[in-house]
Amino acid sequence: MLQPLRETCRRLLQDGTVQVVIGYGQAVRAVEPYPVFITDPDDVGQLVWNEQCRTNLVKYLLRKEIRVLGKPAIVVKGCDERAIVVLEQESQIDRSQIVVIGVACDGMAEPRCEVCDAHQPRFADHTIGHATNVAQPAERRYAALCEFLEQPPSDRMAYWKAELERCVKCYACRQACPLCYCERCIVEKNRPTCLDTSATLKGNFAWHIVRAFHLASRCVGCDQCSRVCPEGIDLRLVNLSMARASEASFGHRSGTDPQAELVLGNYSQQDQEHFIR
Amino acid sequence: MARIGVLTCWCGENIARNVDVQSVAEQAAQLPGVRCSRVHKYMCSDPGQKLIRDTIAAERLDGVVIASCSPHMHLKTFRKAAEHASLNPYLVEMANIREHCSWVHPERSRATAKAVDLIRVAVAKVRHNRALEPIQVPVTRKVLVVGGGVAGIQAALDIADAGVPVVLVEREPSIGGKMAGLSETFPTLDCSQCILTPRMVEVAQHPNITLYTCSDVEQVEGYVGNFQVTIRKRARYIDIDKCTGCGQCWSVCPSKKTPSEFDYGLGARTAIYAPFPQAVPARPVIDRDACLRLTKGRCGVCVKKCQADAIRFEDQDELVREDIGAIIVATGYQLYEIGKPDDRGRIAGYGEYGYGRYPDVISSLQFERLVSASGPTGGEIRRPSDGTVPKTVVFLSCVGSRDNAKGLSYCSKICCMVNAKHTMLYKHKVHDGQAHVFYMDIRAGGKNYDEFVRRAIEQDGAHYHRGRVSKITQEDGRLIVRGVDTLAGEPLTIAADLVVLAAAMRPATGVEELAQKVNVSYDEFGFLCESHPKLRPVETNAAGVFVCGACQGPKDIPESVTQASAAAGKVLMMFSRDRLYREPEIAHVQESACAGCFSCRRGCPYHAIDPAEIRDRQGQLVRRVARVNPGLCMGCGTCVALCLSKSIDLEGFSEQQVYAMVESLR
Amino acid sequence: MTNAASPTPVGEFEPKIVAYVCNWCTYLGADLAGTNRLEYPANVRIIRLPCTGRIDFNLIVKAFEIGADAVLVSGCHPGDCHYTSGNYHARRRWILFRELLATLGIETERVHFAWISAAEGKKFQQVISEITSQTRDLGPYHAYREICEV
Amino acid sequence: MSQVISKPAIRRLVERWLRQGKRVIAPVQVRPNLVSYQPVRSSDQFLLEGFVRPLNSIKQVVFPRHEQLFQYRVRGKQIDLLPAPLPDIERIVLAARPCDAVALPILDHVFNWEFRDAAYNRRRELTTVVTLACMEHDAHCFCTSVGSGPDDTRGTDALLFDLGDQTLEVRCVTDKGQSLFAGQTEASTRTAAAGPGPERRADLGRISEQLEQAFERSEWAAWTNRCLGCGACAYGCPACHCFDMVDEGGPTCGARVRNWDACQLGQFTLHASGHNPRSVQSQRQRQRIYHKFHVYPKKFGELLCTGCGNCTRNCPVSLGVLPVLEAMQAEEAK
Repeated sequence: MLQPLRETCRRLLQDGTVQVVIGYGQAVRAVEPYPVFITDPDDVGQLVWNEQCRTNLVKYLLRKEIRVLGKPAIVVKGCDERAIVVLEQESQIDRSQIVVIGVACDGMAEPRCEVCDAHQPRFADHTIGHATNVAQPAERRYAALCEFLEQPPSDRMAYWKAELERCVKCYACRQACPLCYCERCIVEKNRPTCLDTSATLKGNFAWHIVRAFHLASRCVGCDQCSRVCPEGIDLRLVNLSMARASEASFGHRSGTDPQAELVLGNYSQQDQEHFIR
Repeated sequence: MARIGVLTCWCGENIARNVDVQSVAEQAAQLPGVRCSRVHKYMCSDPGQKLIRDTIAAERLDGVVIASCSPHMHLKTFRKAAEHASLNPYLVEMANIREHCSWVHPERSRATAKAVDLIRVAVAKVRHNRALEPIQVPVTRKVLVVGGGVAGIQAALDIADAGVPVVLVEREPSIGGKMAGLSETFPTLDCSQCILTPRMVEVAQHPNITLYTCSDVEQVEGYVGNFQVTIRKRARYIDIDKCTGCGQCWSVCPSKKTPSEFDYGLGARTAIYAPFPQAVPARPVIDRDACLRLTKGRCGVCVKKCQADAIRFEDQDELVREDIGAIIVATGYQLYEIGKPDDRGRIAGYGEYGYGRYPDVISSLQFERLVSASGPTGGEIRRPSDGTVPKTVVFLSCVGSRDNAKGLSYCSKICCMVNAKHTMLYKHKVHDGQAHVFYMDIRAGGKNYDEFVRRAIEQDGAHYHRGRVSKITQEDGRLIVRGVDTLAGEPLTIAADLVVLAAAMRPATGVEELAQKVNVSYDEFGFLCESHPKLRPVETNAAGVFVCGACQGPKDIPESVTQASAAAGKVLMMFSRDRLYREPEIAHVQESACAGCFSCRRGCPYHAIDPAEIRDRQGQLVRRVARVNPGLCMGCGTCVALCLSKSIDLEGFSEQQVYAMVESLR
Repeated sequence: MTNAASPTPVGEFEPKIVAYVCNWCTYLGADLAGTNRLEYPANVRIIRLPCTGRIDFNLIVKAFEIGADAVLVSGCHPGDCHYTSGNYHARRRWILFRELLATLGIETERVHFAWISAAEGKKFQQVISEITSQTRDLGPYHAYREICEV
Repeated sequence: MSQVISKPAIRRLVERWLRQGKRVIAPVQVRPNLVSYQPVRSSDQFLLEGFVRPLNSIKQVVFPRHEQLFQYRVRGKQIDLLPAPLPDIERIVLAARPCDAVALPILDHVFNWEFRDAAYNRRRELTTVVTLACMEHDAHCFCTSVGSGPDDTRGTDALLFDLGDQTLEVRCVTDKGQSLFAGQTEASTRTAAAGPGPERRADLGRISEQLEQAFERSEWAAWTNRCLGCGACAYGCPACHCFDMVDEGGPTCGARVRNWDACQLGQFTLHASGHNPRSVQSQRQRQRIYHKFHVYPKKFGELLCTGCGNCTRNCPVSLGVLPVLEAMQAEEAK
């Protein structure tokens, strides 16, 4: 895998197709490979690929520090690339100005990998390796959520209170999210202040409600938010709940179909309304 | 610091009975930002409005809350009063302590407490109101009228006579609409064509009217006062400037078997044809599906015969663009298709009446053609099947109308009168004939209408049976009509020679697509929605778009004409100023914060949001952002809720205002 | 809802209900309820917005933050939107948002949605009465108020 | 002679402190891979071994992430300002790491510089810090590189050493530490030492001068451009102390509050005009390094870094102080 990956990147840099490769490089001491930005074809030897490549690099397509480096090629997994699909649907990137190198993945030993149905990238310009995409029934994909929802609401509330009590509002969840691209996050808006910036329980609930709902029907389930949380708050459950609702109600799985209409901002006269008096 | 005045109204006893106005005023005076608090018996009265003006001046107020009735009742009144006192009208808000409080909460202390809360909310809001100026937009003084039936003709002529140019678009080869095919009209029995055709000619000759027939509205862009309309002129294959309308061409056309649309299939026409003798323009058209030259490449006798060299087989559809200031939709109606369910399967047909199966079961519009002197029988009433004169004719009301089971719940309004007229016309031509009418109720509201129905029954001897018909069968060349007379309480079977079904009125096909192009909403039946059923009957919620005639709901000719003139009046009023003034309570984008995801644009019901580019000083593209077109925005705020970063906000209901309102309830 | 002599006996729970309503239908429905003198509990505080399309989910959260015991969002029936489609956008939003509330353990029985037209004064009266009595049964929303205590 | 205390005894002690209404903060296993300092509710809840270091820091005890400065309340036309009462609850930090405690005297400088922060100082007085010397370190630790070490006693009131067999040696450093353990320990002949500590991972002897030369270097972008711009490094850092003051609440009541802020967040230096003097991430990263290794030492004579390595541990992309310094020094060496 690694050799063809490096070769592809070298070729793309050498022939001037791209000016920078966004990939994974081996950290000196850290356990996880970290993102590297390779501009010199002779440096492709820095690229690594292993089962620790958990970071979703798609975020870097949006960061202006990386944008100034020129036209990028980006290394993605089948799960990561869904974010590229959404970013294009939401006018954040010009797909023709990005070369996507998909790498087949057998899993990164994360909970979501067990129910992954995107081991093999589908929308990449170059694909390295082969993996089999096994369709996963929705019940399996949302099993963690279903189990959680078996508790009574008061227990769920107690769970989130205990979790969000720890949130320090470092915004790592937002900064790592490939779909958080607002020029000015709503939490930074004052006049009026929509939600308290304080890392109190009140401010933290408001923040995590906003964060989850701003990803409603958009979240691609890459779990970066949970991965990076220094307080270990597992945000998967809220993301899953939004994903399940948009799949169940609108047949929409974010990032799986570039042609699909986005859920919010569109509507159907047939949308359910059993809950409306 | 804010200087807000709260003015609380007693509304006589209306508010004061359940709300302690004095106490409310005292508590309101204590609210943050409130400079003064006053009360008046009737705030909307002259002295009440004077109090408002005087208070604004004396206390140099920068915000006013009137605690009285619903803003739908008097917000405009009070904003005007403020304007007279030189306070920007948008700095006035209302607290609805009557409809929402005193009238519904008889317990005085609770109503009083709630009234204070409602004022608290309004004060919190008005602190964040901004002085707004109406948005001015230039206006193109030209009107598009869609539909050339009697309503469209009336509207077009009224406007054109006032000196304003009109573009009239008609789908059919001739204007005239449904009325041109009628024989006589109720309740005067005057000849339909005699009154309509002169108006049609007037349209054709009017210097201010541009007439496009065989044409459709393809696309509507822009906004009130500034629409750009694309019109598709379908190929007519005739150069109507050269053509003299002499009729030589259609007299020699060998393709003669196409059912005539104008006669609703009761007669046939040629492939090159004028829809009816008085058609305007008085020019033929070639039916491309029937013409041998266009379908098979053979023939061309018409070309040889035409001395004006006016036939153009190579004719193509043409797109014309017109700059338009206002649009009047007058697309009229069609009859409910009796025999079959509609294409969406929603409206089930009446298979049991045998329409389409039995040639002598016809619709009321077909009967009009049978009676008409210009019709296929020259005005003699003869059965379509064998040409004999029917001696017994049964007329059925409410075929489709008022029938929830068939999917149409409404009354088509004209059928009762049409049936009465038909029994009379029949009796006047077939003296020994007998007319029967099955009806549910007779609805003859209107000047001389009931008298007209009575005449049909009492003078012309029509038999009226209150009841419905369950089935029509054919036996020995006659139609057996099985129904019930509910007044007599017994089943009734009539052997008839002809059955006429008064089918329901439905909006013309394609009106929904047109409505979407002009952003007008329509009801579940496809009738276009007016702004307000009573007070704004010809306006729509799309600025600059008006409706008249049967596209808005079933109506008869006088009503359609009245509405058309009303719509024309509205348009002329709109054009009486050089610029249009629009409500400034619209959305605007804070471009520095916009990320350009365009979810606002996806959701905007008015297509009022366009992408705009931000470039740096070197001209390099920095970002794409959303921008609101103030001419199109109607201020619904859907964009605000869709914007994740809240980079778009709505004047009048801004984030700041709404949050302040909620916070005030803490 | 902070002041004025309370008519109810001390200790009895009076729910605080915030209603976000559309200017063109529910607000007018409430006006009609008034015109027809249809009595209902005085617990609801209406905040008038142009359209349900304008009603952001944040406002529901905000209502709980300021101590509401229940929230009502009400607008035009499908097809009746003054702006043609704001209510459809809103409906989609609520389908998803309800799921989020449920996952967080926020009591969805305190968040109500209704279509109430300008002609439905009676329905407005009924909905407000029902919501008020349901909320009375549920009791104060202590759980959210605890979150908001600093 | 040394003083020792058994682990069960210390847990009983905690029980007593809690009963006395004191607040006890100690390392808690929150999740399988997450130990963090949390308020302790019972004596069996916290760890006394089996962790390298918590992912947050003890600075929250003296400098909370959210703090009300005063409340306002509007009654009619009157606005009442209600100053926040000074803290009065005694706090005991137990089993903190030396790299946490060391930060406290460093922080004292800035909270007593031009303005003496009353609430901070009061909390400082009320807080007793009991540290647990490190026996292990991980790949991110670099205390030895900043002149500290696994048994540094700066900022510590009492230092504990693990003797194995459920016993801890107690070395009281201050009077506060003395009084906390007075009568609770037993004399013993056993004595313990800390682990070896990490090898020196960076030579920071001349770092301030080095940085003086490095400000304009073009490589800052290359060294730091994987930074995602979150505040995880700063919020996990025992020494970072930036804060933001905001007003929260509505027209009738609310509060002015002081919240942690982080220099890596894009809004940190955003001006009201829209101009941002640190408009890209490399400038923000450079700022962080300069603040810690150049500005602070120049002003207060101490580095603003204890070598705990939390910045890298918490970083979503394994950045942090040490990797940047290493990259910089590697470049210098070329």
